Amino acid sequence: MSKWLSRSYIGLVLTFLYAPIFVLILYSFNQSKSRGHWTGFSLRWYEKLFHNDAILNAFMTTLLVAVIASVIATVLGTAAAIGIHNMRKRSRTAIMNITYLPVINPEIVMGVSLMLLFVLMGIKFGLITLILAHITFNLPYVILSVMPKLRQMDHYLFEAAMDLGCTPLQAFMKVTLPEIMPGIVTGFLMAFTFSLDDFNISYFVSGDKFQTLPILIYSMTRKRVSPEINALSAIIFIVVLLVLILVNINDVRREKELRKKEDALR
Amino acid sequence: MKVKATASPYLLWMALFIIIPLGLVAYFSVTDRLGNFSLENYRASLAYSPVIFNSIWLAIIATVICLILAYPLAYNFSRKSANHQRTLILLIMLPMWMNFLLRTYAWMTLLENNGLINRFFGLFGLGPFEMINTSGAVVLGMVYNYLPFMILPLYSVMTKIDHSLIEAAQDLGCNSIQVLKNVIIPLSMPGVTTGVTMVFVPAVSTFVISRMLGGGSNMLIGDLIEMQFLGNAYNPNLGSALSMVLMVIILICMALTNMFEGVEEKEGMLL
Amino acid sequence: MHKNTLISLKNISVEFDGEKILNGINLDINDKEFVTLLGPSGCGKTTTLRIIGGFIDPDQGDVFFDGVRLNGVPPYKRHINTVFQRYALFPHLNVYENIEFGLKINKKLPESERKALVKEMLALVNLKGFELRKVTQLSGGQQQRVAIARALVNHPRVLLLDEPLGALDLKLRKEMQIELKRIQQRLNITFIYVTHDQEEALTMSDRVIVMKDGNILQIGSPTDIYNEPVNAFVADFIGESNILDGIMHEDYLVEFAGKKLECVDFGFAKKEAVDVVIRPEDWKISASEQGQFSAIVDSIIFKGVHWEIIAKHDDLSFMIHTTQKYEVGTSIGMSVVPEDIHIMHKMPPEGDSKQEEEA
Amino acid sequence: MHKNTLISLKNISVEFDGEKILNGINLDINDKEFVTLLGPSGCGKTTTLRIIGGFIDPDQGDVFFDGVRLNGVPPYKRHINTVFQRYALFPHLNVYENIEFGLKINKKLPESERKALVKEMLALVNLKGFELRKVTQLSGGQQQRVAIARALVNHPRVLLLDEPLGALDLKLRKEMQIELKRIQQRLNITFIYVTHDQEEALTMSDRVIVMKDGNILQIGSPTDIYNEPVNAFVADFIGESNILDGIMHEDYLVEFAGKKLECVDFGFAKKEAVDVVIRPEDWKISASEQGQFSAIVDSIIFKGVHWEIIAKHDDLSFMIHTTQKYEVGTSIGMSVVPEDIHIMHKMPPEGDSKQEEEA
Amino acid sequence: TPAYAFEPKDQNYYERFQGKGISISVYNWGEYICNGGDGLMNVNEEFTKLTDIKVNYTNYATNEELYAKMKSGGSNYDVIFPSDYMIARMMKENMLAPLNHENIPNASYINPLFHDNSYDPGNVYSIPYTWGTVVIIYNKNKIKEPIESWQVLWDERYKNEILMFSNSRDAFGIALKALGYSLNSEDPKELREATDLLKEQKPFVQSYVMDQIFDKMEANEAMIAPYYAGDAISMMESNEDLAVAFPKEGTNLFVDAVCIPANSDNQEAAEMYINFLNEPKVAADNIEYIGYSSPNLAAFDLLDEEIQNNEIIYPSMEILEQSEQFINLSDETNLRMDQLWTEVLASKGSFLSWGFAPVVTILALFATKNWMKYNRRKKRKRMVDE
Ligand SMILES: Nc1ncnc2c1ncn2[C@@H]1O[C@H](COP(=O)(O)OP(=O)(O)OP(=O)(O)O)[C@@H](O)[C@H]1O
Ligand SMILES: Nc1ncnc2c1ncn2[C@@H]1O[C@H](COP(=O)(O)OP(=O)(O)OP(=O)(O)O)[C@@H](O)[C@H]1O
Ligand SMILES: [Mg+2]
Ligand SMILES: [Mg+2]
Repeated sequence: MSKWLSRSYIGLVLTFLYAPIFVLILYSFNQSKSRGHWTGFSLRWYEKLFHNDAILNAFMTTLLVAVIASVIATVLGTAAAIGIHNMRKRSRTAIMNITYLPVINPEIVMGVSLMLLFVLMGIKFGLITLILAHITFNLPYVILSVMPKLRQMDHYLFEAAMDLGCTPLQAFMKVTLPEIMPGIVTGFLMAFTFSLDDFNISYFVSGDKFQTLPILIYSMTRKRVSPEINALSAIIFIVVLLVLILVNINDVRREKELRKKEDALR
Repeated sequence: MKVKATASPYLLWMALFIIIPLGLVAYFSVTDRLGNFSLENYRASLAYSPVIFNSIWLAIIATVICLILAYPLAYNFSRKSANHQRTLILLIMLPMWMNFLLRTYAWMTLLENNGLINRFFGLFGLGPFEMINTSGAVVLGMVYNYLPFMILPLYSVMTKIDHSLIEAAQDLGCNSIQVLKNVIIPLSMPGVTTGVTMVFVPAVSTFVISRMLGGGSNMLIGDLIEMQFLGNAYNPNLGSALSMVLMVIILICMALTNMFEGVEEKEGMLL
Repeated sequence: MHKNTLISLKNISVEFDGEKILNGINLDINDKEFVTLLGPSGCGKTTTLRIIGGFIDPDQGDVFFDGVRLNGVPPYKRHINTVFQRYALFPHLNVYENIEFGLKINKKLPESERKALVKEMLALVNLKGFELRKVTQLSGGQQQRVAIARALVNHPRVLLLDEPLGALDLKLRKEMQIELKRIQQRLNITFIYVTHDQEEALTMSDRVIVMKDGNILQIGSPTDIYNEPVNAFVADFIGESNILDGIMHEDYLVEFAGKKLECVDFGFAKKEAVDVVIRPEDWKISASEQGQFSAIVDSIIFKGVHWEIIAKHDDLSFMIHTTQKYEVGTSIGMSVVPEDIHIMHKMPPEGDSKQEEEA
Repeated sequence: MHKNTLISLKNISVEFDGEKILNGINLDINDKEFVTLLGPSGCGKTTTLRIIGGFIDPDQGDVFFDGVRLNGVPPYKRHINTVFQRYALFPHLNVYENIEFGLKINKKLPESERKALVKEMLALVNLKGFELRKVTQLSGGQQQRVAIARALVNHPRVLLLDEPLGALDLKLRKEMQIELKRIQQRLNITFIYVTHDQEEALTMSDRVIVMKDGNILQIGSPTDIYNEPVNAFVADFIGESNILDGIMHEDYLVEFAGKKLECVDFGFAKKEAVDVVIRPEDWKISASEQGQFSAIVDSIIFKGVHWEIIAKHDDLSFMIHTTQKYEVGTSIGMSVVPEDIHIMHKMPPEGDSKQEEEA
Repeated sequence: TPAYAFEPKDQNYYERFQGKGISISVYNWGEYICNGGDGLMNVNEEFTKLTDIKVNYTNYATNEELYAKMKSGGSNYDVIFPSDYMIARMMKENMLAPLNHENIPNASYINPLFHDNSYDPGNVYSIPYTWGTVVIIYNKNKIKEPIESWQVLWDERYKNEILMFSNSRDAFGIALKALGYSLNSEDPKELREATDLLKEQKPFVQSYVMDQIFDKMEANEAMIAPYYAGDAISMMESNEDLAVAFPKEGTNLFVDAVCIPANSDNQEAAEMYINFLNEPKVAADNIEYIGYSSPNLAAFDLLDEEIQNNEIIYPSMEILEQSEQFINLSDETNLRMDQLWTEVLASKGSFLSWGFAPVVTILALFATKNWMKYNRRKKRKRMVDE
């Protein structure tokens, strides 16, 4: 009974989260440009999507910025987390509080402040500023994800590796890194997700040559958002979903194989 | 081998891209258009206090709803098998990969008087219910967009609660409600704090949601700030002052909620 | 004593994932008794305890408490408290608040009375002055004591302790053993104690229940169990033993290691194959030719109180405890008096029941 | 043996946060020896080991290995491997990969040879068939063995073991003690072993080093240490003891518990206040009037091999181990032969050195 | 689609920059240039093909965004498309470069009507790109009576069926017009009146929107709304019940024009781009895609007759003469208008007044609770210490 209750609750919340997405996908097959008005099934928006350079370019830019920014943020943030972890408690607390600033700082303020900074420094808006800004707001998420893994890690592991012949660098690569990997992956995923969807900050620091998908979508709001964007979103959604499913299936299969191998050894 | 130096690029980065820019905003907020010192902007911000209170009010409602929705869900997740947990969490994160504007647009399609929901109720002869263009719709938009930020930290704290603690509480005489009150809630407090922050902050400063779902008549402080930087008047100084006000409000709210358990370690409450 | 039964388990069976974890356990526990469940890891000790505590409902059988059937009564309604295997202290509360927890939940005691009770407990477990410590800042032994105080402050009629000393080091464990026994005697309540350390079981208990694979092998006082183990498994588990294959020729006559010897056991089938158990300290060493057996010292280890000798006789190894040192390679004679030869029925071969199931 | 010195610590001192942790330790360890550092928690055992392993540089003093000064040489350049206090197995690697780790790092061995070496180690520690297990899925004893195999596969000249058996239960600990000793003898390398379990130290070691508060109190073979402890602390730490205040009237005559008795010790100052140490098993019990002391049985506990009696004589409590049972309240006589009366100089009162520093 | 056949008059002109590796940055409204398909050309692509000049094409959503972006100084745009009043503002602030009309021969196609406009007399800084009027679009099934005046947007009968501009300039323009004032009024009294009028309208307004008008009108979510004429046509195509009316008070005639920012590094190439946009066929395709009205006469000639004769897109001179263009307002007025607009939007009353009290109460409760808890802890500490 309570199991049934909990399941239907989860179902309800998931419905709440996915209902708009299904609407969005549904209307990507709509004949007309209208969002709320179903006139018939068609694939024309998919076809048009592949001829729309603006959208495709914006999509590529978005991906590029998200990948570069989240990778750099992950590297920088992981290094930072390690450094901070090794600090004394007081300086650690101080730095973590500042790290928390971008999280509690409204995005629009951050966008504006970065815009002011770049102008002051004389950096032209473009890919570079976009990436710099994205790294900046991604860093805290990486650090906040990696820190606890470092704290949970048995610090003797590092010594054990040195004991077995690793130089400090080798010990880091072969032991510390794999140990905190789940935290790093989480941090990267968070950073990537935030990057993909950021409008407020990107808006203020994007320049004349590159714009991200959210900005393009926002710019359409005088005329109206083209269903080609819906088509693109539908494709992204399906691809991500498939990847997730495949990864999951693969994991389960690998576990099963391992168990089988083990039984054979015994 | 305590290496601290690896943090230095980050520290430099923070100084350059977080501290200095915030300093710039603070500087702008106390100057006028000509660059002279002036507190006029803050005085002008005062005129907008109804908008500011409206923002806080709506953000609080949205945060509370998120908390109420997310809490049982996160608890539920945390008691499932590891495989299930991972799948469910990815399911929660997946919608965030879709564009935020598009998802909000889709809500319009759902909520409109002739929208899908009303049409659905129409089948049973109910409605139409007036849902769009109300502050309720704005709150819904906030809840929808920021719910994952509440679920994830709650979940991550709750997976760390040892089941034996729950048994210990039962053993000491707690029924399920008392277990919840005396063990689970206090232990999940850090997650609540993080979740509240992660929801309240963007909710109080959003402008897209209010514009799209609120029919434009539920102005929030985010709209105000956006208007100063991207509006007719183009008044970055006032915008900066409003931003500072917003930040102070957020800091105060955070301070209030954080007092629950003194200074909590905030790390790692995200996932 | 039996009129005094407080807890009764009648024919309790439990399955997890289709595997039998408990096989029809029957057990009476008396009021104010210190009972220990002893057995190797995975034998079902914790499961038995959890049934008494109410955390698991048995698939079959009944639990009685003071004559009342308890099945289905939730843990918080039983007059039983538990000290958990890893303490399960509440990390968000300090020492004082942890101990106070149960009092605040159950009774509408005034704050002052609560305080008096907690203080009393703190004194009992020697933790005065630690009230405001975070429990995460305590050493293992201190955490242990908080867990005990937290359980005892509710004045349960029964305290369940699941390997409470498992995580402590030797010295501390010895101290805590004495302290626990002292506490039980002072409060005069029933302790049900789980351990897989036989010395602990012998030292502390009024009665020991030896379990294996979900079955109870033997119930008895420490001396009963040590001196009259029902089979070789119990004998081995309860103390270091030499276990030898033997044949019972007739009452009072057993053959093992190639010798027929007199013994005090009887009532076995003719020519029954039996286990012969002899404690290492029961061997007497003499000159080579004077012993019942002759053997060569294969190794000798200093153990403080005694030396431990492994001696070889033909292909058999014997363990002998003696206070005298012998050089490796010396020939010695070994004797044992009839009273120290323990004869036991062979246990059914391991996994028998499983094979039957599969067949 | 001294020509054979492998590791030498000369006057090693270490401070943490202004607190002296090691106070000028001098220590020679011979090749192929099994040496144990024994002492209470916090006495500096781990610190000593970490200096040998190269994880800490001493503030003063030198470490020599085979005559070469080692100070400043990083851990990965020493022919020393360590089994850590909590194993420190790599959780992201399986059993096989954990053991293989050191081989992969150091040498350009071909895969096939690596595999052979790992298999050999797996056999040595009895873990065949566990290659693909996650280390987190192993029991404590199994993890223990993986940690040993992981260290040994590199063929170190010295293996450091930091309380390797601390987390295991009694039965397992006994088994592993035997196994470790067997491994050391088979590989014929130096083991430096840390424990605070005296029985473990006595059982396994060639030499035992007893430490306290950053100082070495005594170095010697297990029998030396057990039978000739240099002071009451060592005596008490090495085995249960009765420690009594006494006065040495003259050579061979000591007074304690109100009686003057003959003893075998000499060379003390006249009327020197001394500690008198008597092992519980050295008391002989007789009829009340026949003993040197008369006492009343205050409590008796069954310990399996023996009974432990606490007997009261005036205000003094004596611990006696005996194989016979006495009822509580019985009057008994107690005697001890002169050889079993150990006389020791009183230790300087605790904290003396600190007081001097402060002054 | 077949390769687009396009024959410019002067091929040589377009080949000047070939092989020079030049690129220009074009900053335009979203969905405001023809990007191919349906037999139309992909303008940017064709331009690059023809001239070998690469086009970096990005988008903005409002004039103010464009302004803010330029003002911030972080980017160098070469071609922008501001509207009338914004052109005037940018001119005043020296943000635009004067055009070299010699480089834009196709400017001669521009309707002389657009030469002398109020924002940029003589088109020194701008070449008109599109133009249009603000009209009233309504559902003729639901509103049977003829619509003549802006007053219809204040009609109580259409409560909750009215949509209104969510940008202040357009909204105030309508209110001022409805009051009979100029939509460029800077008179505080008139602005005040307009504000009150807008406040009066608020209870009847379903929502303040921009592009959502499309969907709402097409799906019959609302009955009546002011919007741009060209977009009205596109709505009418999806929903046959819709009709358009020109209010008698006159309306706004807006012009979006192409300009070159003063800090452009590639003025000549930018002018070439502007010239290209005015190639008749290009302008025709663009206008077909956008749906607004074209100032380019040659392009007009290429349009379908049906469109040429469409009174909504190309209204009569009479209507045009009645309509007014936005001009730049003083900073002071802009500021005032923003404040007044905030007043309008935030005036939903009830919610705020009763919202204030609970917010304060809740915060106060939190504070006291925490304070009490803190105190209790301190007290207990003292107790335990005893
Ligand atoms: N919740 C469960 N689900 C499945 N199997 C379980 C569960 N709890 C216990 N078991 C299994 O039941 C058996 C007995 O477990 P139990 O915990 O009672 O053993 P134990 O005697 O307490 O052992 P230990 O000394 O290791 O604590 C074990 O084989 C264990 O794997
Ligand atoms: N990194 C450190 N910083 C400060 N103090 C330390 C550090 N490492 C050890 N100590 C202190 O040094 C003393 C000796 O520690 P050490 O670990 O050598 O003790 P030990 O004999 O191994 O004890 P145990 O049996 O508990 O492992 C302790 O008081 C400990 O608190
Ligand atoms: Mg157990
Ligand atoms: Mg140690």
